[in-house]
Amino acid sequence: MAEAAAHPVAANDTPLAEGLLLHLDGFDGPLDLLLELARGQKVDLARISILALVDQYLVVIEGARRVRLELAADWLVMAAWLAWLKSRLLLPKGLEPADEAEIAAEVLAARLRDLQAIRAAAVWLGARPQLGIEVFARGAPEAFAETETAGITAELGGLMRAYMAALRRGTRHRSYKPARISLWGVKDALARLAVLVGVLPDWADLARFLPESMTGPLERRAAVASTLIASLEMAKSGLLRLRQEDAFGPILLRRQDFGVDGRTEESDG
Amino acid sequence: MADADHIRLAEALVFASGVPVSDRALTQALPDGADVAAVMAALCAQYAGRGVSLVEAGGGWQFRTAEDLAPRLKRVVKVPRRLPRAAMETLAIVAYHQPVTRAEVEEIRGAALSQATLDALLDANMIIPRGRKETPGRPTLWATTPEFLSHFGLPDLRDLPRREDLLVEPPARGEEEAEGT
Amino acid sequence: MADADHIRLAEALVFASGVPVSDRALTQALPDGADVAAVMAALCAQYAGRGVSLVEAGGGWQFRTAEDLAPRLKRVVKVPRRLPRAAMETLAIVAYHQPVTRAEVEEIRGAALSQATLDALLDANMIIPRGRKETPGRPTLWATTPEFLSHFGLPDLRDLPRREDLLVEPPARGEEEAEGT
Repeated sequence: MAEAAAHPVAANDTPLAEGLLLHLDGFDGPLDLLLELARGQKVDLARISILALVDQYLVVIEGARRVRLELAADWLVMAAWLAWLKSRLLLPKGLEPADEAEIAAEVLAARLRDLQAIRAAAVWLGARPQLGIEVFARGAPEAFAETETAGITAELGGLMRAYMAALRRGTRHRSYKPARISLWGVKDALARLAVLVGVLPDWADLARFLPESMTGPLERRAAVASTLIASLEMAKSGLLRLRQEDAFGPILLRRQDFGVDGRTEESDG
Repeated sequence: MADADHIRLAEALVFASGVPVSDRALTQALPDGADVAAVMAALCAQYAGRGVSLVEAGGGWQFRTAEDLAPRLKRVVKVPRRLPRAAMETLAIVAYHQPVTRAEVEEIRGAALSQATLDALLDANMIIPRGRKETPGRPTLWATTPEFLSHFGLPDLRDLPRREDLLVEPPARGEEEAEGT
Repeated sequence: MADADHIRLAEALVFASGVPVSDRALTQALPDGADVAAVMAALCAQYAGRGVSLVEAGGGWQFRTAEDLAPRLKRVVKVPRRLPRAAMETLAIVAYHQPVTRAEVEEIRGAALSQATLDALLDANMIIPRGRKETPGRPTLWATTPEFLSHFGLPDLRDLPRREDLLVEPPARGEEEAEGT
């Protein structure tokens, strides 16, 4: 099947790195990839296996990271979230964290169905005969009335297009200065977390551990991703605990209760 | 029975116009008491099977070349490029969820809305700002334009397929990708 | 006898064309061996007595509203003026940056602002002088009128779409603001 060949990620073996990379670039973000993987399961979207989906996604991301270290932040955030989801889904049913995860999984499945519906709508629209492409209106319309000089025709869309055109032209004349990008790395995040977690007595939102000076959405997303990875790293070594109430909700963290001092050697310096 | 003179007048009016002609404009143009619906039905029937057909789209009536002639006309007439996949999906979201903010569009697609996509939709006059949402920051709300309906030959937004109907038969992925590229 | 299919294609071609379609163009568009003269004669006959007629003029074929109907259509179709592009851009800048001087508009647009453009906006009652800027030369400050709002269906200037919703990557903001002062 063409479908199977196009998606080696579903196989058990390590996927071909090169094909994979090309693949990742072809997706419009993590949700797009997830939907493609879900459709690969070839069942009704209402009955997909979220666990299998998580595994497939993590395999793809792991493979991609091996070839290309810097991966867009949103791919990693989704990977971290899915890893969390998986760990909870594996817990015995009836436990509170397991139920939380069930709900989160349902939310994810619903989002995939929404995206699927929109994609179908886009295909439906695209298949319709479009004016000026498949069907054509009168090429030489005849205007009968004498031009009404009092009124003008203009709508908001035209005004917006005009504004954007003007701004673009205006900025073209200025000399180009590449914006300096300084992204908050995992190392930075580890150092900062180590200091801050020790100070906080109770659960605190991950967002509170981000550096204060972040100028744009890109910097912010990068900081969220590296702080999340850093917190996962620290949770793994037992330095702190992580919690998330609902899907896409705030991620909470706290110092591990007993025994371990949250401070690390680096942070003392 | 629709009056032959009324049919001629309606035909001339719609034929002459570059944009769809509304029922209201037709009512104004036709003599008092003319049955616009009957006139347009008769005119539709007269053009059935011809090289040009009468369609109801975007809030009015418009003559358009017959759909089946598309491949042969395309060889002669220069046609613009179709909207890329990201733009079509964004347009579909706006069509179904309007009025909708950019953040909501991005949430549903799970991807950022690029400047190129926004520009393409604005340039094609498919979407338009429609007020602000009364939430912090008062983000702009987007809606589809009458040209959107006219472009895709839809009489009304209600003629978009229902979500349930869309999900019944998932379209073959292969075709979709071929189109998107 | 002309082929019905050829007649349909010729009909669609003449309809969609922005200029009269010559016999040569028709010969090229129709399948080899099609008798263009017979096709066009048949098409002419189909439109005889209708609201629209096929006429040969200006070096080719085109559809025209039947002459007897033209006077009756005149009352209905209205063609309001379109604002030229420069005027729309200027109006948009005044709307977003008001009160603003002419020099500032020119700076943002990256192009000179002609008196004709200003006059067009003044005539259309879209902009109005609103005081003077207390800088050397005391240049006039421009603002939009209440008519501007009602024309674009905006309850208030605050309902203009947010700048950041139009531009995913705003053009170097710091610079621009520094210059605006």
